[in-house]
Amino acid sequence: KIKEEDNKRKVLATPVARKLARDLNIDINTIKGTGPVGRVMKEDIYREEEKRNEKESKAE
Amino acid sequence: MQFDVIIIGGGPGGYTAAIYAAKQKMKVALIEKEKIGGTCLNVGCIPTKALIHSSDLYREIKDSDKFGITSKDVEINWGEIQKNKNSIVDNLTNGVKGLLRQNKVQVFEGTGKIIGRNSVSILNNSVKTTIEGENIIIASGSVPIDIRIPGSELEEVGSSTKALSYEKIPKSLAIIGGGVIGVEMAYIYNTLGSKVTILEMLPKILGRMDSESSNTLKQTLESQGIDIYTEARALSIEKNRELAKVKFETKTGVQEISVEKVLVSVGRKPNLDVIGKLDIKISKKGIIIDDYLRTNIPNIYAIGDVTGKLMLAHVASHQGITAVKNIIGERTRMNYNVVPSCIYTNPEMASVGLTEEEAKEKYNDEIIISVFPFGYNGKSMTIGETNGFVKIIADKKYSGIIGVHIVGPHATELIAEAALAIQLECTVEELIETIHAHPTLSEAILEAALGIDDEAIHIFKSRK
Amino acid sequence: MQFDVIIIGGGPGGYTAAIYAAKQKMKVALIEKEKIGGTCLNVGCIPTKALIHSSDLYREIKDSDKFGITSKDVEINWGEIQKNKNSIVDNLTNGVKGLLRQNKVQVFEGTGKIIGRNSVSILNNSVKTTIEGENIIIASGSVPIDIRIPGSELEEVGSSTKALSYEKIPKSLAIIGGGVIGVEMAYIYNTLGSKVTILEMLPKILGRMDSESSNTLKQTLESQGIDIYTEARALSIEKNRELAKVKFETKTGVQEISVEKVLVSVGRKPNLDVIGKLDIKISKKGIIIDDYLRTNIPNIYAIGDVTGKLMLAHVASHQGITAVKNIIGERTRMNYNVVPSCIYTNPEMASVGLTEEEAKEKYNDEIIISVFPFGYNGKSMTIGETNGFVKIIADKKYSGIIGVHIVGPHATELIAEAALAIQLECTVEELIETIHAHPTLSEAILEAALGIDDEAIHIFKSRK
Ligand SMILES: Cc1cc2nc3c(=O)[nH]c(=O)nc-3n(C[C@H](O)[C@H](O)[C@H](O)COP(=O)(O)OP(=O)(O)OC[C@H]3O[C@@H](n4cnc5c(N)ncnc54)[C@H](O)[C@@H]3O)c2cc1C
Ligand SMILES: Cc1cc2nc3c(=O)[nH]c(=O)nc-3n(C[C@H](O)[C@H](O)[C@H](O)COP(=O)(O)OP(=O)(O)OC[C@H]3O[C@@H](n4cnc5c(N)ncnc54)[C@H](O)[C@@H]3O)c2cc1C
Repeated sequence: KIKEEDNKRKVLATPVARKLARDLNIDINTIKGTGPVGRVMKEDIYREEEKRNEKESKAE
Repeated sequence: MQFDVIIIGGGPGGYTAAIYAAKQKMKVALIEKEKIGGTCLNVGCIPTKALIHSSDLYREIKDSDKFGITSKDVEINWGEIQKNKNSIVDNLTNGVKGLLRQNKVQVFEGTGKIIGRNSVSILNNSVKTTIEGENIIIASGSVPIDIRIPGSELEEVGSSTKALSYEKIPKSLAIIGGGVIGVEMAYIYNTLGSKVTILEMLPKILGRMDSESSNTLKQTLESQGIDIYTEARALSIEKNRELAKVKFETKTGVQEISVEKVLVSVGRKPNLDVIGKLDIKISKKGIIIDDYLRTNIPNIYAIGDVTGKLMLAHVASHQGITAVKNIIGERTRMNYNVVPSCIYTNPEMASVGLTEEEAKEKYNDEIIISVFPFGYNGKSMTIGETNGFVKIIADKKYSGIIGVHIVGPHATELIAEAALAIQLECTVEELIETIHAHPTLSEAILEAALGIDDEAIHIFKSRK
Repeated sequence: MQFDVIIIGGGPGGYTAAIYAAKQKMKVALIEKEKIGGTCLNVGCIPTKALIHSSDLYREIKDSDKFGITSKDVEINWGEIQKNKNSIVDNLTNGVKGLLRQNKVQVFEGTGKIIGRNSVSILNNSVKTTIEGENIIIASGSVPIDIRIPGSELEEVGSSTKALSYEKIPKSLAIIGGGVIGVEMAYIYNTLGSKVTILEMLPKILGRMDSESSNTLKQTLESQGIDIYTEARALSIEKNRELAKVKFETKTGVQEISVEKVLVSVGRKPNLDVIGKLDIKISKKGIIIDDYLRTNIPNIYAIGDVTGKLMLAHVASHQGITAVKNIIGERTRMNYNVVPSCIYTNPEMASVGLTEEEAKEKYNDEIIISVFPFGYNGKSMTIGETNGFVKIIADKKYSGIIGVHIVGPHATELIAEAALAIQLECTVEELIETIHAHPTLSEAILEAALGIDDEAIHIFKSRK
């Protein structure tokens, strides 16, 4: 039950990071934040995008 | 339709909505029966703060010797204080009138009444006009509640509006009602030399506020010379030669005081005449609205004091902007959980989020509290204002900040950071990671945050 | 090992690190050769702000008539101003000494020198002690840079330390160097009656600050009577009877002024003696550290002015806490992007994040700027301080707030909200959704945010 509650708490992310994630089609819930207490910062989204781009270029 | 939106009432709710709507390219009518600016600019927030500034100055000047600035014959010129207050009010209301003009808001003088879903009649000196609008926003505000006790009709008795413009500083003043307005008025007149007595019906002044904070403020005000009676019910007022004799009952029995003036500040009630015969739902508090500021009639909105939510100017103006956003289809919900509330006494007091009592209940005691006193803050010491504290309440599980209460210098400005913190669901850790400039009063917020984990620097053990 | 950590230097960097480390249950040694509290408490932040408070009071009292408070014979008692300043400094430094004691930090008086990776020698009146520690934090701070021009050794010439304690208020004062310290000193002495001249080598005073902001401040200071020469190089100082004649060169040629005192505030340099013979890497600015505050020797950290990053007390203390966190294994990076910087003149000035110039460059002109003047803010009007503005810089794409610059009343407190906004990557929309109390100065921040989309309420068109 406790676990369920934990999951209910929406991921802590900065406002800019949220917008950025929406824009880049990244599911913010899958990102591990590097801000204090794990808040997802814009840098984290940029990093994720880079990772994704790398993967894509490899796939090609 | 003549107008996209008709707004009834030109207070901070109404004029903000009008200007904001005009900036969204709407055709806007604004109806005001008395003075543009409403309670807030004319007989509320602004004039009180002007009087408070003069009071603060007087206190500071009398106290300036210890900072090496001496002066003689420090005197209060009540006429000048009033003139200054009035000219600030005029400047501001003229400014708002100018803005309405520049934004091409059509302003109607007169009393508005809704006569149909899209029609409002305006009565001005027995001339009646009717205008039509797609939407209507009711922003008719509130008026002081009278008390019904014998003698309340006496010349010496009056509301805050009267008290803002007493012909002279009363030697003695009884204030019935220890809410924000009563307490600010008490601070003003006590500082300027009146003997002030507050009579509050409830067990504490400033009812809804965090108890520790309001207690601290109460004690300070008492130490400044204000007499405060709680659980005190005013029974009657009688003429007693030049004075008014106020009888009141406390737990210990009936007492009386004789004073030059009696200020009644027991609350405000919504201005509902505007509704006319339309079937708009109301409660005891005011017009009933949903989170989108809509009344039960979909194209009629209500904002500000008339909705009886939180009777604060910044709530009215925020509701005004939110109502317009909803009218233009930007669905936006009004959230009342993060509303700062301020008291401009000395020390000041400001709160946002949950009080300790509310937090305990809502979080089942799963909260952490940390208090940092301004006495340990460097900037406080340099300005000689070391009274008060910052109190942060966080939830235990995520250390999210859920309440901040400040008693102390510039509390009313410091609260802005706290409001943003709660709005952004900031955690204690993030507040700590945010560098606070030295030397500032805002460092007390940082230290209170550090205190949550017992890591405040400038105090050995934080009260928790 | 005797100690978990040895800290050299008892300024805001060192003492904060010491107390924080002690609260983490570490065994801590703190070495100080002069006075606990360092530059900041003894001859920096605190004493300047005490003098500024007295100056502010003098200005306010002279101006209080218009608020209806009159007084006669307003006088400056320099002796009392100094006494008050010194007693505030004593209170604060004694407070810190008490905290060190309560937290069981072992304080050593004397000059520390690192003699090995784990060893520090302490020299006190020719007695030498050596102590050993697992980790070392260098927090030895900085000292004023001298200028090398003829006459700089004269009695009349000195640093800010001297200027904090002039035996009397000089009739005239030349300040070489228009950085924060020079400008604050100029404000103090000009307000207290000196004829003040600032000579700045660069094309603008307050070099790193947002240009629009520093220009506004410059103009205000000039209107208060301060003479400011930019692109002005001091050439020499000569004794001229009771005065010092300062020769300086500007674009228009060589000029000279004769003044009672000359204050040299051209910057500060790191105290590097402490390194001894150890191979600790330094640059021109100071000890080189990584984001975790480590020098090239893994168990030796450096914090504060000696690292030459941003010479500010709150940077030093934040570095101190961060260094300790890293020592105990809580890997935490120091971030210098969100550091508020403050100038306590009247109007005050405070900045955080990118300046307009930096933002333009970093974001390739993809930024939006909005400026809201305090002249349109209700609270400013009630306190009679309508000079200045709030400027918000946001990135165009996500409207994230990236820089805030405030010139105006209580700017140094208002900046706290802005710092939190940038730290939490807040967008303009979220700042707007945050209700700001009325009437407060912080509403100017809200209005500047509204101005980003041309939706400020109390101004017709925001400067953008
Ligand atoms: C002494 C005092 C001090 C205060 N201090 C503060 C403070 O510091 N901070 C704060 O946030 N709040 C303060 N308040 C409260 C604040 O003034 C109100 O919350 C605020 O004014 C509400 O705004 P409003 O627009 O809803 O209504 P109002 O300001 O009351 O404006 C309503 C307007 O509508 C007009 N009107 C009413 N009916 C009609 C009609 N039928 N036709 C045309 N016009 C009509 C009225 O004439 C009035 O001008 C104070 C109040 C008082 C009395
Ligand atoms: C006039 C003035 C006004 C200022 N105002 C502000 C302001 O308003 N806000 C702000 O943020 N900053 C201000 N500053 C800057 C601020 O004072 C410094 O940034 C801050 O003091 C740096 O802290 P620190 O701990 O690194 O060094 P310091 O405060 O310089 O402390 C270093 C300490 O180390 C001691 N020490 C040095 N070497 C040794 C050794 N070998 N052994 C033992 N002890 C040693 C020194 O005696 C000193 O006490 C001001 C500075 C000045 C001069």
